[in-house]
Amino acid sequence: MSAIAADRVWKYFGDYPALRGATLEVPAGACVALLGRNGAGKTTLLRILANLSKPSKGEVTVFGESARDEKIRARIGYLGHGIGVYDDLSAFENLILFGQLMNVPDTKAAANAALERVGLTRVRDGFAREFSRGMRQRLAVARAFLHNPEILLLDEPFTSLDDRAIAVLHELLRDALAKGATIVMSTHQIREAMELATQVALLERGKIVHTGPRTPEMLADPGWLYRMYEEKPQ
Amino acid sequence: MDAINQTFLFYGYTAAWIIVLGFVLILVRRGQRIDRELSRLKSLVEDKEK
Amino acid sequence: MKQGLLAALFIARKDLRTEFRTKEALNASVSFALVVLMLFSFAFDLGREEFYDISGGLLWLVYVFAGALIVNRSFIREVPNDCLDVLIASPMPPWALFLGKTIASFVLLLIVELISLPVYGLFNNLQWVHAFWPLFGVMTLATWGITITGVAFSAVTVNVRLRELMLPVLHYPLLIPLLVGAMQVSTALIKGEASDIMQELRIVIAFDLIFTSLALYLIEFILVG
Amino acid sequence: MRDKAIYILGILGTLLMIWNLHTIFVVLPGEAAQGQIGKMLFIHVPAAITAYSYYAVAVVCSIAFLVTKNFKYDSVAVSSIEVAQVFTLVNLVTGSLWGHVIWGIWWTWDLRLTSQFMCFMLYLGYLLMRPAIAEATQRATMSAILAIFAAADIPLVVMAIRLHNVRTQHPAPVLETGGVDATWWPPLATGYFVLMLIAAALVLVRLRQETVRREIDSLRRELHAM
Repeated sequence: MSAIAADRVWKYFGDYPALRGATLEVPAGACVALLGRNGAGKTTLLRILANLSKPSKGEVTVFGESARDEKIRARIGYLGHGIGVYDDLSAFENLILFGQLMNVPDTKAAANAALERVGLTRVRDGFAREFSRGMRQRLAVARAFLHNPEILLLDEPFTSLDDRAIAVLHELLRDALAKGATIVMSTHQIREAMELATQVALLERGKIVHTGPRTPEMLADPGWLYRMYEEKPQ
Repeated sequence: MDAINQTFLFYGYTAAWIIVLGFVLILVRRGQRIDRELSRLKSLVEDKEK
Repeated sequence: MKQGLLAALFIARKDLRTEFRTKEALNASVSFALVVLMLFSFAFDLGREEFYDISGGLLWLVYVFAGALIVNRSFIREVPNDCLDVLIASPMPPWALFLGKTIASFVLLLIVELISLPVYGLFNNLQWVHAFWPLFGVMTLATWGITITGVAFSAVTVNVRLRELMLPVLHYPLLIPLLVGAMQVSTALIKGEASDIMQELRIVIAFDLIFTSLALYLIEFILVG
Repeated sequence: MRDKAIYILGILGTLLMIWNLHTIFVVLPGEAAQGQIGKMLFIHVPAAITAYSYYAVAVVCSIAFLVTKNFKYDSVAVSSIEVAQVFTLVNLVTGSLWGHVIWGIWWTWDLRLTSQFMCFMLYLGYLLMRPAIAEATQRATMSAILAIFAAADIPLVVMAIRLHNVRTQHPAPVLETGGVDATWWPPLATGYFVLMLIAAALVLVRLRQETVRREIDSLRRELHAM
């Protein structure tokens, strides 16, 4: 059974189809790099997987069940464009809140452990608004990983992060993969994503035009992606 | 009395049709505006596709 | 269901905690209410009896204007950092998120009302203490109506241009039946003629019931696009 | 096809209207109690019923949009509301002129006037909000929800005003009390029919604009995606 299955998913914004029958199967334990140009529909697809948006047509299942199921949603971690933490709450309070919403059994322990993992234990009671950019991003990463999600949906995770946050995220992603988690991330920073990815999926004008394992030459030669565009026009 | 009656009856019907005609005018002008916008965008899209 | 109610309480606590820390909406709302109350005393030059006749009406005018400042903030609070996305992606059902936010706004508006009521009485030499508890009951019912519709509109307008202006334009006309009811009942209570308030109270209650169920049912369409 | 329908409806409406105006002004005598001004009825009442009819269409279509997510329903809803607003305005203005002659005042806060005015205000908010939402799906969804909220509010408005204001100058609707002379019925019914035809033509025109507008939105997105 695949961890995530999107079956001929269409998404219209008004009359404009942002997704045109995208089909994607992600086996459990895989790390998929979702590639594609701006406006190809990466964010739209990830938002549908994260249940932030409903597909107009088609179906998305996670572990064989509808993505709308509440129990399923507790197993998904999502990191979008915004950091998704409250500026007027302390780091600890932020994590406690999301722990409670995510039905984490021992929220305090989980929050402390997450702060430890991203190196924010020292500023546990500081307000997020007082944090530096990098610290805020690490807090966001801690939030997304707080409930040890089995599925991670990351929308351009490396784009706005500083070096330390990238290192932290890398480590957590590796950890999660080792524990058998499934990851889907959209990205522009091809090199960083490629190191982790086991699979690639290419979105082009709302359709998945290529899926397959990540080959070693992809890592060595960043130009392959552009050649693929040319091989499969439209 | 009847004169006032007549005048106001006339006012009433005139006002009614002026309101409807005004709406028609608004509709026509808006229609022209959005048609222009549509053709502008269409040519923009064609230019970009080339 | 139990999970959802619990999540609603978490959300309400979060909103109240951040609000008490920054006091953005609360300060604005209270000071606005005070200014309006002060203006009333300049605007009307009425005898004691006459003032009693419109006392409920004026009171609710203050409350509903102050309420706009509170409910306006409700969903806008989630806009920085895209927090709304994270909340919607969580297992909590959309109605729980909405209910939590409504509870928070309800508590805040009730606080503003309880602060302005004595000031209102003081400025206008109005006796209200004898009717405090029934008045408080009306305030609770009508304030719930104001906040449940206001927070729903706050969710509707969260992605709208000029949302701060748009919200009152949409919200106030809808509130009229509720306000008519609440104003009548409050006037009667302050004047001490509490005989015939049941009919008006029924409108307030009907408004609460209709819009609470409608909003809780429709909120999923609003939040998950 | 649609253009043809618009022309046919428009021409048919106009011809019927001229015939009806002839009946009203030339053939019919003035009303016993009110004289000539009583003939305001033939535009005042049909305008109100036409407005209600299209508000009702709009609410049904709003619900249908939420259920089906088909933009046709959204277009019909917004077009109907806009046209209904126009006829509400006609109703209010003719009523005001009528009232000025008969009651000596332009406006009174009685049940019918107030609820009609409330309808106008509630749906005015709807029309004001629409252009402020950039994304078409969201615009349609939020509009549908507003329309439903407004519709749920109207019975409460009626209830509230009925309690609040018992003194009223507005007569009970003639249609319910049967206070209309038999000869007045045909032009009244024709008046309603005429306005419904004209309103339908206007809705059709407006409907096309809504389609074009969605096309514009979609082209904008396409440009953005390029």
